[in-house]
Amino acid sequence: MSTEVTKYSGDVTYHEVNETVLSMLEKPTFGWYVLLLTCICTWVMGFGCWISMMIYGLGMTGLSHPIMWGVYITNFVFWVGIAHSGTLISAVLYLFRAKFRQPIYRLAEAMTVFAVMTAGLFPIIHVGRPWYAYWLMPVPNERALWPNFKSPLLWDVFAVSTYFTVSTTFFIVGLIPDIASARDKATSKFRKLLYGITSLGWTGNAKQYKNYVAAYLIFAALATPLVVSVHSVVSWDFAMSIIPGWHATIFPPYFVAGAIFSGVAMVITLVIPLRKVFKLERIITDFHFDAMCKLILLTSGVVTYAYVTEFYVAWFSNNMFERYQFWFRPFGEFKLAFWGMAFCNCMAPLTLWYKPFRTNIAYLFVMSIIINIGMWLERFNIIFTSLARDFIPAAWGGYNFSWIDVGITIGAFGWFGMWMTLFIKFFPSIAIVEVKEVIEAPVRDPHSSVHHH
Amino acid sequence: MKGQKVVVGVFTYLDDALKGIQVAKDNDKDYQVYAPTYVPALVHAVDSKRSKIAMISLTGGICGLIAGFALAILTGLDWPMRVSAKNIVSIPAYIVVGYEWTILWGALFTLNGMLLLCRIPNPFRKVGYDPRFSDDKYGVVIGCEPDQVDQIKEKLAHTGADEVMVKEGL
Amino acid sequence: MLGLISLKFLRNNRYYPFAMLLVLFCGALVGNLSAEDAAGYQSVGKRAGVWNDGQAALWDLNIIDHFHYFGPVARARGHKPEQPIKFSHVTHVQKNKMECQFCHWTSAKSPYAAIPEVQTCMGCHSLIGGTTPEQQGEIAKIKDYYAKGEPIPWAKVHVMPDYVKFNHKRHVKAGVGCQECHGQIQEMEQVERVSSMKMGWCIDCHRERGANIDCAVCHH
Amino acid sequence: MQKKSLTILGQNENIESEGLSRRSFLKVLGAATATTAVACADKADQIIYPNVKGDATQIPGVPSWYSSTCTQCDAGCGVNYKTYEGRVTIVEGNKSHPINKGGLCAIGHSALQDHYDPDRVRQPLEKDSNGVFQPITWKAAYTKIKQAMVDNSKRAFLTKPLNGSLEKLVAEWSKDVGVEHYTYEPLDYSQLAKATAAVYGANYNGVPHYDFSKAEVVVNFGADFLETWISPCEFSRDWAKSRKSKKPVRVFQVEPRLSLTGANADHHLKCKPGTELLIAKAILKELLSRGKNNLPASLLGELEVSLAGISIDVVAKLSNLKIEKIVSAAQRLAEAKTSLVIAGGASAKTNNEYDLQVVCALINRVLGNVGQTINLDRLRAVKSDFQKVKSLIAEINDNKYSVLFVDGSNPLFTIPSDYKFGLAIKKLDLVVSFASHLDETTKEANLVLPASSSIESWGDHQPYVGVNSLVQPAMTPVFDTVSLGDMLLKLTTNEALKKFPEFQDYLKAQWQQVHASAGVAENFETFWKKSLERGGYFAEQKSVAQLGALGAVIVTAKLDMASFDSTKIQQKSDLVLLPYASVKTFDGRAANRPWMQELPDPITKIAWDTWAEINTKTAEAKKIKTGDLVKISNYYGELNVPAYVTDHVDENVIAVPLGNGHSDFGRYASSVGGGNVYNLIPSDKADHLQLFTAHVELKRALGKRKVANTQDVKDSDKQGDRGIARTTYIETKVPGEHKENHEEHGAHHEPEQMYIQREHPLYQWGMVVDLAACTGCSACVTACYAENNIPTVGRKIMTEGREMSWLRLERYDDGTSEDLQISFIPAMCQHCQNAPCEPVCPVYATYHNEDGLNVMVYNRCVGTRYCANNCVYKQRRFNWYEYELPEPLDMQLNPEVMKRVAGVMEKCSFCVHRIKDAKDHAKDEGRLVADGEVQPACVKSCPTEALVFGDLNDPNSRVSKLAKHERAYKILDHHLNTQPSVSYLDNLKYKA
Repeated sequence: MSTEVTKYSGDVTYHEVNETVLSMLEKPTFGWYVLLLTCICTWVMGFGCWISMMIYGLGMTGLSHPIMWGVYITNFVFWVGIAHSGTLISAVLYLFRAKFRQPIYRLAEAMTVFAVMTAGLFPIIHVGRPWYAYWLMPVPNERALWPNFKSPLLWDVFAVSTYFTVSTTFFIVGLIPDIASARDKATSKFRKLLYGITSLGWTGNAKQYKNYVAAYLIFAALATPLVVSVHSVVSWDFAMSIIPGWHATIFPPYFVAGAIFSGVAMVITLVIPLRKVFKLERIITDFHFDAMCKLILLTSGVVTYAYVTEFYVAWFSNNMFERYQFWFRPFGEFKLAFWGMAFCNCMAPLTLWYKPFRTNIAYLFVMSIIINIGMWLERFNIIFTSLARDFIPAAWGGYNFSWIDVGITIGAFGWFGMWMTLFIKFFPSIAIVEVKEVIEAPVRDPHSSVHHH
Repeated sequence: MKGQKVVVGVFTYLDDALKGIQVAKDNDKDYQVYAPTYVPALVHAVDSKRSKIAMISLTGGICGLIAGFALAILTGLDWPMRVSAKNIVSIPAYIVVGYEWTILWGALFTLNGMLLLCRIPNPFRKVGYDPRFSDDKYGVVIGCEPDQVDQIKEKLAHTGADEVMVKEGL
Repeated sequence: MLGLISLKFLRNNRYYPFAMLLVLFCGALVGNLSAEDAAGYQSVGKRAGVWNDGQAALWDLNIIDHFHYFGPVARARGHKPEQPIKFSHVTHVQKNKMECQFCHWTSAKSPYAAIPEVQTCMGCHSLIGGTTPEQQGEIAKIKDYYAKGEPIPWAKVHVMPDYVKFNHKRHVKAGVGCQECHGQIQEMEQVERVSSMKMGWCIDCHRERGANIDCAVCHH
Repeated sequence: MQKKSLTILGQNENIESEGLSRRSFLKVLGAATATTAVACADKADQIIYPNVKGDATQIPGVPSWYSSTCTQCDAGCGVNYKTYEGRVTIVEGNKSHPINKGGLCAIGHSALQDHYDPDRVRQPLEKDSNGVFQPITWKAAYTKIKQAMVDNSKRAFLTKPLNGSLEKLVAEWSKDVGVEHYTYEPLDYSQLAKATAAVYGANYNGVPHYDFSKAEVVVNFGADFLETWISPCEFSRDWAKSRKSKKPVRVFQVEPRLSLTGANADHHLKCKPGTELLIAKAILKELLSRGKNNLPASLLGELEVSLAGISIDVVAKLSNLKIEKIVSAAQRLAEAKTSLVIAGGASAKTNNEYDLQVVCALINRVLGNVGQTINLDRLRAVKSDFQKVKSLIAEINDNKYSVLFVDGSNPLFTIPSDYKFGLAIKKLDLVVSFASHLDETTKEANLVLPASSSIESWGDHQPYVGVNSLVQPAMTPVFDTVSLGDMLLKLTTNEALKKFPEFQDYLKAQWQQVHASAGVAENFETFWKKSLERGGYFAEQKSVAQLGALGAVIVTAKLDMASFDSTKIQQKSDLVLLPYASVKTFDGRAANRPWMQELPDPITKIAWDTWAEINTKTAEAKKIKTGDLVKISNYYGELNVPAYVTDHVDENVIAVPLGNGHSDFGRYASSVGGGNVYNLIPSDKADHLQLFTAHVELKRALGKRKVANTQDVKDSDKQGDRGIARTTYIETKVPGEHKENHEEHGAHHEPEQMYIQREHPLYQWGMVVDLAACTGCSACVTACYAENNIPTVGRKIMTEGREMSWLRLERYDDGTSEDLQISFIPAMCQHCQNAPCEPVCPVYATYHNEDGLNVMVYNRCVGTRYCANNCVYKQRRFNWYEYELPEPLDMQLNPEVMKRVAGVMEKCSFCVHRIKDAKDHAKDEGRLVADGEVQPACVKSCPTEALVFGDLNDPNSRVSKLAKHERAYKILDHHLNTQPSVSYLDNLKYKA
């Protein structure tokens, strides 16, 4: 085996991959149950907060005039952002033939799907009358009323629902051959049935592979512009408005870069414990972390550039409202969020230029959490500061801290965690077939030219 | 697969499996090849034609584009309401919907096309399938009449198969 | 036998696309409704008090939309509450040829077409006592209410949510007949709600007649 | 999902009723009586109660209007009540009334909440032996009173100043049953009346009528004539008439704090407290030296002597004013053709108020203002007599009285405790209260006979000669109450009075005289009916009165240096408490009205609280910051209120608004603590209540209070270069011609449009707000609350920034304490043509209609709140909670406007229901809506007609003409191209 291949996937054989990955699906441990229960309790708590909010009204949140969007939209953007790197790693890197993606992409995709499922809750939690949130869908109704397709929020509905559908499809399609592997190794009745149904009768014959791979490429090709568009559309929720600090053309690329930035960090956060618990060191190697760190460095640079540009534009435009807004961000009521963001997103990642840090797993784990906090603060910073100080000084206001906001925010992590926990125990979290793909196929005659067809 | 019986060859090595395919081709038999992963050489040996899936996706994409714009425009015209000074049919604003639906429909068509072309979901195991094929073995399954079984079996064994089995065909 | 054929059909790779089409077709058949089905569907809706009238129901897939209204039956077509006095429009309008606006005198003057005052009833019934014992009994009730100075607690037939501001006067002045909304009221022994009076129903008529469909006309 | 609702605050939770469900009140047609509607909550949705007996003039669903007179203060403004099915939903000014001519102040609008107050006494009460009030019957109550009246003990009747027929009846009744009548008002004008008589002639013992529209220069020593002083609606109107003209009146305001009137003045002279008299004298001296000496020679000589000690240098030093400012005031007065010098308000209520009023009257006399800006024909009588009230208290304390009758004026709250009225009232055998609330005074009563509100009673009001205003009931009493007049007629023994079965008959008998003196051809019944329709009988003005000769009276006025030694308070440590009447609670009578509590004070923007305005330097010395609780105390009492640190009060002044700190009165009033300011006022020998209280201590108390202040965010009162509320400074001799940086104002700025602008086929509604006429009185805010069923949210929710007001009165303070630049701007939804809120709504809940309105459909709203984010003017309000009104406050709700549920957005609709109503009428008559036919509540309420509404499509309408005015601009339009339908006209002010 060539050293290059080893670099990508470790020194493993087909069988070892199969064994290692499928061993993750073995009988759950006590620790797994504790984790699952913790996650469930967390989101049930969050759900309780939401119920009380529905009963008493949105006054339970910290929102107020004029900060009409707050923690929920922050969370929404944060989770959509998290979702992005999954599709990025699976689709964009697929198109670029970046071979470090194989062992991590499944987890990243699962993260995408569950993060979108989490993100999708927030607009519903956020609206004043969630039971009418379906009015945003173009559902035929007796009132002959339709939604307004000129609204960025409706674009959002379409973008996020499309994103959810496509990324879920992509995710499930990728899972099919691996579930077939799991099916063939399954022992319990339940699992046999589960995998029997979900593998859709996949056998892995050559014709299936031909069409499957072709379709997969198209999915990747479709998902790539989608990644860019979804966060662009999310950014247009802000950029299409007239509010100083939001009304900016830089938002789409800025948001997309930020999304990748936070998403990769989240992947690292998830992969590190998984690798440790399931002893996947041979499949997920230092090489993969190194590659992801480089991606973080790149996107951190882009995001920092965007921050600086915002300030520059505000100064250069000579617009008093913009200028005030960008004075307010670092020195106003929410300055902690700004400086926290600047530290977490711009300064802390700079340490990754030093190579030993990039392969220090403990350091990376801490760093990835710092980045996640930083990216949450970024969204907080954009949403809160712009709304708090816009055109009419007499209408300026602040935000009231609320435990309901905190509860729902934490609950979302429980919701996400529950799906992730269930997923790693029931479905292969590492793409068996695709990892095998980057292992050179075993040949009897090493001089045979099969690989050069 | 034509034939009442199938001969299943289980291979560890890729080059052996390719030889097994050659056996089927030489004897002009219907055959099926299973692999633990996507191996371009193997797939190419079986079927060198390009997949038709791209056309399906394209169709879906175009349908989605039209449907997206149509949805936005027609619902807008159904009850024309002015917002701000924007036109009732405001094409720049509708690009997003058209774009998203292009991708959505493209993806859904691709999914259905793939399922169709891969012949899944299919509740029935394919003939001659062996669980090892999803692990680390290649499988070449050749359909034949009962009287040809021995001949094929012997030829497969010569290619270096780990094991050669005979199973019932369709 | 059919099952066996389809099994064979499914197992064969070549026919797979056709098999899938068959499934889709069957699904479409199940999903669509014939005309008779649609009629039944409507009557179900009417019974449950949720559906609209006319064409709207056929394409009204928006079941969730109606969850809100499952509660108050009073907002449904076919709502026919028991009245404190068995007032008959047949007797008054058909037999005695009374004009609607004789009693409902505010219908062309006010946004509300109010129920006539007890005094209005007494205007005639202080002289007319009824012919049958049943009639006499009901008329006696009116006299009783009047004597006590109590209003008659009429059960509301056409209940509107408070976010709709319906202007009765404008409709009467525009020449909309009573029957167009209230049905053949002159033939009703007991008044029944025959129109859903839901927004789509209003809008249909407004569009047909070229009336204003600005939201602020009814919602403010 | 059903929302739980929050009841607007209330300490007496148990009083909260289940409430009328929000739908039930709306569709109850022709309810026989108002109480029937309240009876069943849930079923009301399903049952219609028709009237038992019809009335062809009362069409269910069609409002009826009644003309009447506002009785909230003694100004006597005419009002119209709009009633739906027998319940009043809004009070508006009477356009044909000579006093207010259509406008009405905030307190006038809030009369409804006094009328529908859930804390009103609902039936006669008697205190049992345990001191608990128990309901009794009217008959029993009358019997008890009659029993108490038979002995020979002394009885007194203490009321607020009464007017018209009721005053006459009380006089007759008192004489008849042997009761002495005393009249008390805390904020009286007795010194002004005395001075008027002294300077203008003994015949003129009263408050003259001032005409601000005719004056070129006004020098005002603290009189808050745009807020509460004498007749604010009338004065505001006259003032605004002049402000809008080519030659606006120039106002010098001399006062130690910044009142709303001061904020509207051109020159605010922040003097040391109590130095007004010195300044007035200095001005008088200056005027005399400039040859304005139209006085008898003898008096001139006398004046020369007494003013000898006055030098402008000394006065300027003592009053902490620049010499130029005083000289400038005098110079402007001397140069002006007509002018006016007045004094009043809280800061004048010192022990030298009489002297100050005399000097002011003298200045007016030397300037020849009498007959020009001062009309002595329209004299308002001053009825309160504090001296008599003090003697009454003393006599009660000497056990000379056994029975006291009190009306609803709550003297126990407004008479400072040092006068010992609290002790006195406990010594009486029987205290009978005719109050409608269980306020501080009524709590001490043995018998409570609840009087009907003025909306339920007959009466009349004669503010001055020629104005005979009628009070007529607009609905049946909400509770089991009887009007005061009727009660007195029931309690009389006089045969002459007994022949009147009801007060209405007595009133009519009195009006026979008005009919006779009017000398009209029609008979009395026709005259009576016409008067009821008009709101009264208003005669033409009589001939001009003759100035009296200046006699000996003048000499009694001490014209030497002020008896009030202002040098004493020059020391930094000596602080003066300055309680003042605010437009929110006046003297305390409006404290239990949620609208009034929720209304942000125009100057401080504080709601639901009492506060202490403290100078920045004083506060710094004591380490007090805005929001800190401070303890203000003297020997007599203490206040614990949050501080409001500002440059606009003098260093030696702590200004506290009157009216809050009720221990009883009602749930809303008693929820605002802090203490009663009146109780800090020491007793005095003077014949009027002196609010001005020297020598108080100020300490920082423990803790902070989160004050409900709508503009408390740092820098939110500075508009900087944003150009929101604009002012044109008149610098040249001909005002209005010169415009400063006209281009920058962007008045007729028409940016190039990217989109095709919408055509408005029939109407395009628009509004113009003339900032030169806007005083910031906030009447429009309250009118909007009343008209549009806007919930009041209470203090806590307001501190969270969730007030629901659709109309925000923005106050900007861009100047310094020296160079005052206060601007007020009433801001409502601007109904932009290029509205940023509309395209962002995903469900078309807000859109633009054919009439150019930005429509908000509440029931379509999902609550994404994007519109509010994108609203440039931040005019959208979100229903964070659902607010329920305690019964019977919900009877005030306007059936034309739906009540919004929690989770939806709401905003100003330009009163779209009124537009719909006007169109409806126009359609009936086959014509288009005429100009001025539609008036949203805010426009209707404006006492100064600063707001004008109409059709911009019609080139001849008032609004489209004003929108093209040279002062017109649209807020932020040149920045953002929002194309608002609301134009503003620059404020006009004199720079120097």
